Order: sequence, then C-alpha cells, then structure tokens
Amino acid sequence: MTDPNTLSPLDLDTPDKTFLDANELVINMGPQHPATHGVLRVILRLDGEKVLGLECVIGYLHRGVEKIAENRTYTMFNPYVDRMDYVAAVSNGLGYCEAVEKLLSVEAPPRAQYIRVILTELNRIASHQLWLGTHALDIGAITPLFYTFRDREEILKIFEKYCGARLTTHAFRIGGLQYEAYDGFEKDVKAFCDFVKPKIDEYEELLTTNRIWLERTKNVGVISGKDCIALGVTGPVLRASGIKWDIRKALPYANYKNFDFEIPTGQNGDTYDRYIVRMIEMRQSLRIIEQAVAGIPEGPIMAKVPKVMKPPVGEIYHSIEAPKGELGYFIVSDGSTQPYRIRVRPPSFVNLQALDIMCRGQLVADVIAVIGTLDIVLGEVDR
Amino acid sequence: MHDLIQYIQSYLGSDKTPGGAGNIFWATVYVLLVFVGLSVAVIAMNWLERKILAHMQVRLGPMRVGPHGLLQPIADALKLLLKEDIIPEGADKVVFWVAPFIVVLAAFTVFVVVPFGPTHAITDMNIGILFMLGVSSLSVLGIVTAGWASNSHYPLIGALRSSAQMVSYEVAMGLAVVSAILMTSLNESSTGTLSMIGIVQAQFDQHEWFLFKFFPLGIIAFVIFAIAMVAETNRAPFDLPEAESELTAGFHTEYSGFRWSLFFLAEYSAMIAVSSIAVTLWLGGWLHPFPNLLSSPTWELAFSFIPGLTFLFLGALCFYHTARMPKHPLFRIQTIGLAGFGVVLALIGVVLFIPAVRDRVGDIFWFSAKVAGFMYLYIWYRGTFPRYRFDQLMKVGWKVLLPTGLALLILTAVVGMRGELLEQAKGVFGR
Amino acid sequence: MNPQVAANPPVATPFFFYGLAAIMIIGGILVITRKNAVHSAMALITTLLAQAGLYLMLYAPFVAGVQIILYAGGIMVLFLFVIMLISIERTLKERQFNKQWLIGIVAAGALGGLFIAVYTTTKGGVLFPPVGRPSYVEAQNTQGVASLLFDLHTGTYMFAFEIASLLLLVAIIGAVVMAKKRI
Amino acid sequence: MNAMMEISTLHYLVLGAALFLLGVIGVLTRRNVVIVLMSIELILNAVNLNLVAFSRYWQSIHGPSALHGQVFAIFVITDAAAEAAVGLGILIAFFRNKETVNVDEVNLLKW
Repeated sequence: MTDPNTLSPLDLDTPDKTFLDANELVINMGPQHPATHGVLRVILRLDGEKVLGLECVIGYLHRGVEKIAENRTYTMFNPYVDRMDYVAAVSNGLGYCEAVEKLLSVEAPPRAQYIRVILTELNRIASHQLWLGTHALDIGAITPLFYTFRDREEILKIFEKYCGARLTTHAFRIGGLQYEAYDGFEKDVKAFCDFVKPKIDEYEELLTTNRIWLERTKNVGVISGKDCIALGVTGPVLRASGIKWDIRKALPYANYKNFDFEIPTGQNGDTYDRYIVRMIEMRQSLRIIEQAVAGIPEGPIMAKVPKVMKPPVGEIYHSIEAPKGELGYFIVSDGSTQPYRIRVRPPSFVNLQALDIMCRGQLVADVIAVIGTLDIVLGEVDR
Repeated sequence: MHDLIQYIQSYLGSDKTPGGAGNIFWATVYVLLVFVGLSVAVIAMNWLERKILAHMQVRLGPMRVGPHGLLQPIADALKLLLKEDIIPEGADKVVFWVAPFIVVLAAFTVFVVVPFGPTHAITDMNIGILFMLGVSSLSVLGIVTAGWASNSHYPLIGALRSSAQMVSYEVAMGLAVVSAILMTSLNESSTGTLSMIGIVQAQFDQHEWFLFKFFPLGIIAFVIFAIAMVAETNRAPFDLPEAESELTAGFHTEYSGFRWSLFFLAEYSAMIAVSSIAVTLWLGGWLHPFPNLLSSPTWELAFSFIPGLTFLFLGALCFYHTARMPKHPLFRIQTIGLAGFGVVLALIGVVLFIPAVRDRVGDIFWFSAKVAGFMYLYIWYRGTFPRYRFDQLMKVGWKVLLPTGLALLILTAVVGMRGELLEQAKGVFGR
Repeated sequence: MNPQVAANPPVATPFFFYGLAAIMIIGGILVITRKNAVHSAMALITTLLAQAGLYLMLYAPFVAGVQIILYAGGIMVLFLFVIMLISIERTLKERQFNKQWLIGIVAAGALGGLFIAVYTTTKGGVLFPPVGRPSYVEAQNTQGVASLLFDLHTGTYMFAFEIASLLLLVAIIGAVVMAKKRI
Repeated sequence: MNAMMEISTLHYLVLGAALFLLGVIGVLTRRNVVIVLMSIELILNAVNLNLVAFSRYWQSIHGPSALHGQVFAIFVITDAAAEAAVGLGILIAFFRNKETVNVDEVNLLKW
C-alpha cells in the first residue's frame, strides 16, 4: 500500500469539496500482477471503482541497453536489440540493422530485403497473436490465448528453422543476412499463410461479434487522434483513432514500396477499433508475405560491409513500423568502432504515456483492458 | 437390538423422506451419503472441468498424475492440506477463520432439501425452495467477511463486488423461482407448494416440465434463472469477484491451504445446489424424459437400464483408452490403473442392473444427469465468454433480468388465471 | 401432494429451546459489547439464525424462511456493506460507550424491573397457561399466511400489505437520496 | 416429559423480554451508530419473537388459520428492512460529512 502523500501530484479533476471523499482509495497494481504484462506498476487512485487518475512506475526491467551499446561494437550490439521487444525481436533487429546500414551508406541486396520483409511480417503476426491472446485473457476470455499460441508456434518454428532461435532470433546482420533461406523456406511460409488465414477467422468468430466482448471493448479507453499525435502515440493505437500513419507507407523502408497492402484505420479510437485494426493488420501482413514469397529474387544476401565497422562521424535517425508502433533508432557515431550514443525510441514506452488519458473516468476493469490494448512489452519500455 | 433393527427396517417401505418419516437413523445415513456424494462430485468436477476446458483449448490438461490425470484432484487436495496456513498480518483472526466455514456451511446445508427422488431427500420441508434460496444467500456473509478480514485491498474490493453481485442477482433469481412456483398452483387439480418434492410432483401431475409450460413463459423464466445462477455462483462470465486479471483472486486472495480449499469446495457445491434448483423447478427433477407418455412397464424397464448402461459405457471408454495407451514399460502402471478404473466403472454398471438397486437409483441417476448437464454448461461458459465489467453486470441484473422477471411473473399469473379472468370479464361486460 | 398432517412428534423439545435461547442471549450480549462492528454483526447474524430456529419450533416455517432470507441474507449484508464502507480503524480506539451509559443502564434496568413486576403481579404463568398442542396442519402455514395477506375474501391485511410496499418504495428512494454522493 | 418441562408461550415471552432489554441497553449506551442500529434490530426481533409466540398461542385457541401474529411479524421484518436501508443511508451521508460514526457527535442540529 502506498501512502497517498508520496504520490507525485496527479493532475486530477478538482475534488468535490462538498463532501469528504471517504471512498477514495489508492491501489497499487503491480509490479507483480497477472494483468500488467510483466512488471509494470500502476498506481491507481480510485473513487469506488472509478479511476480518478493513475501513474505508471516503470524501470523494474531496466537493463541499460542503451548504455551497453556505448561499450560494444556495432556488430556486437546487434543481439541486444532483440532483448527489448522480445516478442517482436525480428522487427527490432531490422530497425537496428537498417539504421546502421544507413549510417554506413550500405544497402542490403534485394534478396536479403525480401527475406527480411517476410520474417518481419511473420513476426508482426506473431506479436499480434500474442497480444490478442493476452488481451483476451485479461478481459476474461481464456480460450483465444491457447488458439493464438498454437498458431504462433508455427511462426516460431519457421524462425527456428531459419536461424536456430525462436524468440530472440538475431536474424539479421548489418548489410544483409547471415544465413541463406533454408530449403523449403518459401514452401513453409506459403503453407503457414494458408494455415493461419482460417485461424484468424476462428479468433474473430470467438470475439468480434461476442456481445460481452463488444461491451467490454466498445467506448473503452477512447483516445482521439489529436491526443495520440500530441503524445507521440503510434502504431495500431494511432491508426485506430483514425490517423492513417504507417511508416511502411509514409517513409518506406526496406522494400515495402514494392508491395501492395492497405493500412487499416478505425474511427472511434476505442479498444474495439484497436482490436479490429490489429486483426486486419494480420491479414495485410499475410498479403505482404504472399507477395514477397512469390517475388523473392535470386542473388547475394550480404552487401559489402567492412569487417571492422567504422561509420563516419555523424548521426542518424531511422525508424520502422514495428508491430507496436514506430520503433526508432538514433545513433551518434564518433567515427570509432563503437557508437557514441544510441537512443531507442520504443513504441511501447511512448504509447504507455496514453494510459492515463485513456483510463481516466473508466473503471478498474477497463484499466486492465486498456493496458492490454496498448500492447506494451516491458522489456521495451524499460530497456 | 431387535427394536433397533425394526426401527431401521420400518423406514424401508415408507413413501416419505427420512426427515418426513422422522427416522433419525436413515436421516443420518442420507446426510452422510449426500455429504460423501457431494465431495466425490466436487472432486470429479474438478478433474472434469480441467479436462473439458483443456480439450476446448486444444491442450491436454492434467496427464501426469494417474492415467489421464485421474488422480490429479487427489494430489491437489493433498497439496492444499499440506500447505502452510498463512494468516496475513493485521487480519482479524477470528473472522478470517470463521468466514470459509460460513460459506461451506451455507453451500452444504441447502442439500437438506434437494430432492434426488420422491423419497431420496434428507427431508422435505414445506418451505423447501424458500429454505434453499435463503440458506444459499447466507454464503454472501462468508464472502464479505472473508474479504474484510483479510485486511487487504483486493479482497475487500472483491468482497464488495461479489456481495453486490449476489444480492442483485438474487432478486432476479427469486422472481424466476416465484414464477415457477406459481405454475405449481395454476392448474385445476393441484394446489401451490413450496416443497421441492411437491414441485416435481406437480410437474408430473400436470404432464409437463415447467420449462415448457405456458410456452414461452417457462423457458424465459428458466433462462433468467440460468443466467442469474451463474452470477450467483461467481462463475465466468460473471466471475468478477475473483477476476484473476484485475483482482488477482478476489475475496480469497489472502487465503491458502485448507481454508482456500473450503472456498473451492463451497463454490462447486453451490454450483451443484443452484443447478439442482433449476433441475427441480424446470426440468422435472428426478423424472425421466416423458414420464407420462412412456410410463408403460416396458418403458419403465428400459429407462431403468439406462444408469447401468451409462456406467458400462464409461467403463468401455476407459478400456478403449487403455488399449490406446503407449506400449512402454513406463506406462505400465498407468495402463493398469486406467483398466482398473474401467473395471470399477463397469462393476458399478453391473451392480446398477440388479433389480433391487435398479429401482432405487433411477431417480437419483436422472437428477444427477440433469445436474451434470448444467455443470457442463458452466465449463462451456468459462471456455467461451469474456468477463463482464462490473457496471455492465449490474446493468444486466437490474435493467434486463429484473424487469423481464417482473413482467414474466405478471404474465404467468395472467395466463394461468385466464379462465377466471375471462369469467370475471364476462360478468362485467357479458350482458 | 397431500398436505402432511403433522403426526405431532414433539418438535419443540426443551433441549432445542434452551440451546437456541442461550445462543440468542449470548449473541445479543456480544452485539452490544463488542468493540468491532463486524464482530457485532456476526453475533447478530447468529442470533437471527437461532431465532429462525425458534420460529420453526413455533410452527412458523414461512416466517423462519423470511427471517433467513431477509434478515440474515439481506439486512445483515447491508450492515456489513456499510461497515466496510466506513473505515472503522478510528472508532476502535475511541470510547465505546457514551457519557450517559450509566443512565442508560439504569433506565434499562428499570424497564427490566417493570417486566419482572408485571410477571410477578400477573403470576405470569396464569396469563398464558400451557395449552394443548394445536391441531395443526404444517403444510398450510404458507398458504395460511398468504390467505391473510392476499386473499380477496379472507385477506384481512391486504391493505396493510400494499402500504408496506409503499413504505419499501419510500425507503428505497430515501436510502438512495441519503447515500448517493451526487444524484 | 412433564408439564413443567413443556415449553409454553411464557418461555418465549421471557426470552423476548431479555432480548428486548439487551437491545435497549445497546441503544442507550453505545456510541457507534452501526451498533445502535443493530441493537434496534435486536429490539425488533424480540418483538417478532413475541408475536410469533402469541400467534402460536392464538392458534391453539382459534385453530390453525389464526396466523395474525405471523403476518404481523412479516410486517415487522419489512419495516426493519426499510429502517435499516434508510438508517444506513443516513449513516453514510453523515460519515461523509463529519467522518465519524459516533452517535454523540451527531450535533449538527444542536444550538
């Protein structure tokens, strides 16, 4: 139990002076709580069950990733980024590799680009599946979790076959890929696409028109597009609020401009719209994967990159569309083999800011739903 | 000694419940039987829930302890009993102690009037259904005090939630029950009754389950009750008091070991209790399907075989899975165990074919089978539905179920008394 | 279903009466002496349940059922609810009895004296001599109560019953108005 | 079982009187409003006990349908429910204003 006085001043609605608020309750949700997705600690001020305001306490998983980078070479730091958003490790790797490539003025060969896109999009699906399972579990539907994990397993199998690791894949290298796609890679990916399409329908069957699901998610955790932009919120959360912003389209990286896909948007910016947006995103990712698999060119998989990387003095900011939003890497190089400074702009960390706005005036149960819908990964929030 | 035997035997031919006949010996036997049966049912329910839920969720469930995890509930119970008993700092020790017992007592006491058969009830009170509703409503007290005594925020919120929930849904539940009780009296021949046995008897006399009486009024009442009873027992999708993702475990967060297992026991026996109310009121209690239509001796005989056949089928299922067990030395004990279990089931099935037994267990079997259907529904709900939010739960209770229940009650009365009402109308407008 | 005519096995055995009476008296004493309001409430619940038992012994099963549902399951839950809404930590440390407690005891004692005086002057037992057991159809208790309340011809208390529903309505509105922070 | 051991109406009346006295003592001496309200419930229950006991006595004279006492007891229970609801509502409002539940601090109307 936290003493209310030690709380930093929350910007609360003016308290009702007519009555003494005998019911005001300060509750400490987490860091050990089944629904805070790891070690997030949320201090809630409640009036009965209504949330008056909340504050996130983070840092329980802080490992100093950015600081570690300053003592590692560019190549050595590559595996570390996998440990930030560990459910979307491939995306992290893509962002980092592309950022360093940009700094070195190298470009990965087309075949590498295609395989990168396939793996990243697969990982987007895996990340969304994990989100869906845990989000539904938070809202009380226990079954989707097992369905999504069953299907996510197939993606992890492909990862494992490709690079030997399932979660923290370290799949990409600066300048391209370490491994050539294994025999039957295309076949596996195609088979997965055919396998998972009906499965996504299955998830939707369980939830999309479920009355209780609708009641629990509609008009819950509403955030306007304006607020999203003000807070720097990105990813599906932003798109569900009606802003059509996807870095894959807006500032195309890798070879996303070669592919035909749509950016789903919502209107209300509530939890249900975010759910729908993510469901459509999974299908769009499948579309991208199918196009990419069909068009993988032959050729080298690694660009010419010096063994000892000494990028020119300068700084670079490169961002990609990770499953959770804009994942940016800001790298300052002093010309040595080690980066002078790396700053990561993790989507979860920024999106978490919106929690307060989204929860205010809602009930405790909605806080859970909103934490789920923000799709945060604490490894990324705390780095 | 002779007197005693005579006293014991004197009941056997009776057509009353042991309580009704005032036979203390048989009443004690029945109490023990119900208690043991209930405990076995809870244990079985524990295993079944985990297995069925697991299969709904594309996983296997317990597989390690015993063949197909059959011994898992026993292992769980053992673990709970051996677990350290923690009383949190600052808890009110006495209340903390008493609370689980209140819940268990409330959940078990209701079975005094549950009619497993025309004579198979501990006693038949003439306020039977009132007694059941009243005593089951006492478990709220245990939950509230448990949450309060834990001296912790989550249990307190859980307790307040659950008491509010149970009290609100009791209203809707009561209305549905009253409409069913009303149906006992809306007939030329029978008078109204609150007795559980009387209610089933009335369904027999009126040649229909109350589920279908005054179609669709009976079904609506049943649906109201079926929803309210899930809320009343704090099960998914109304399991807010113990909403895992929000309140960790609700009112019993601070409980562990034996006392926690009491809550567990109470929850499951309360589920069985409310299901038996539903079965008694709407599904014809111990009556087998079409009791009036298929009442010829041949049909009676056929129906009396079904309990035995069911157990034989279960035994055969066990043998089938024994045959499918991996042929590996490591699995030998498990295979033998499963086969043994199958033999036990088959033996029970064979015993159920003995005429003397056959005639007595038919009622109990049909009642239990109907209750088991409800238990399956409970598991199914849990696998399918997300959880309601508190205000939505209250909205459903007060703004949907309550008005529907009230309208239903009035409609039932009007439809039931239509003859008299028409008579009256004729008296006024007729001439 | 035949109404069971009670074959008059004596239900009202003195053993049960004295047991339940003892529970009630002890419960009552605990209600007024406990520091902690929750303990008081628990004691009161015990008292009420024991009283339901006494109602059963008085051949009033319907009242007993109502007692359990309404008192123990309804009103007492309300009490517990309110006790939990108001924090009780502070009241535990305070004086439990008010300043006029002596006067109160004296007044109550006087009332008790009055009871005893009435008993001795009327020779108590003469006023209510033990009577033969009523020829009693237990199964008709509920119907009997209902016929007094609702029946068109024998319903003496029909009007009072309707007034009671009005009272409850007023109580609902009153409770909401009083307890709600902002209406 | 001799006649002396028979439980008569009088036994119930004595018990009722004792409960009534306990309730009166509680109302007059306790400071905590919640407990005062509970003492009132005790008083009402004492009355109820008497009513049902009288009803039993009445039945023995006028036959089984003379259930007026029980009907009255039901009315008393209804009344108790109403009283508890309103009383506790007032208590909550009072607690919100003065942050106390002590009956001798209820002096807003005193001058």
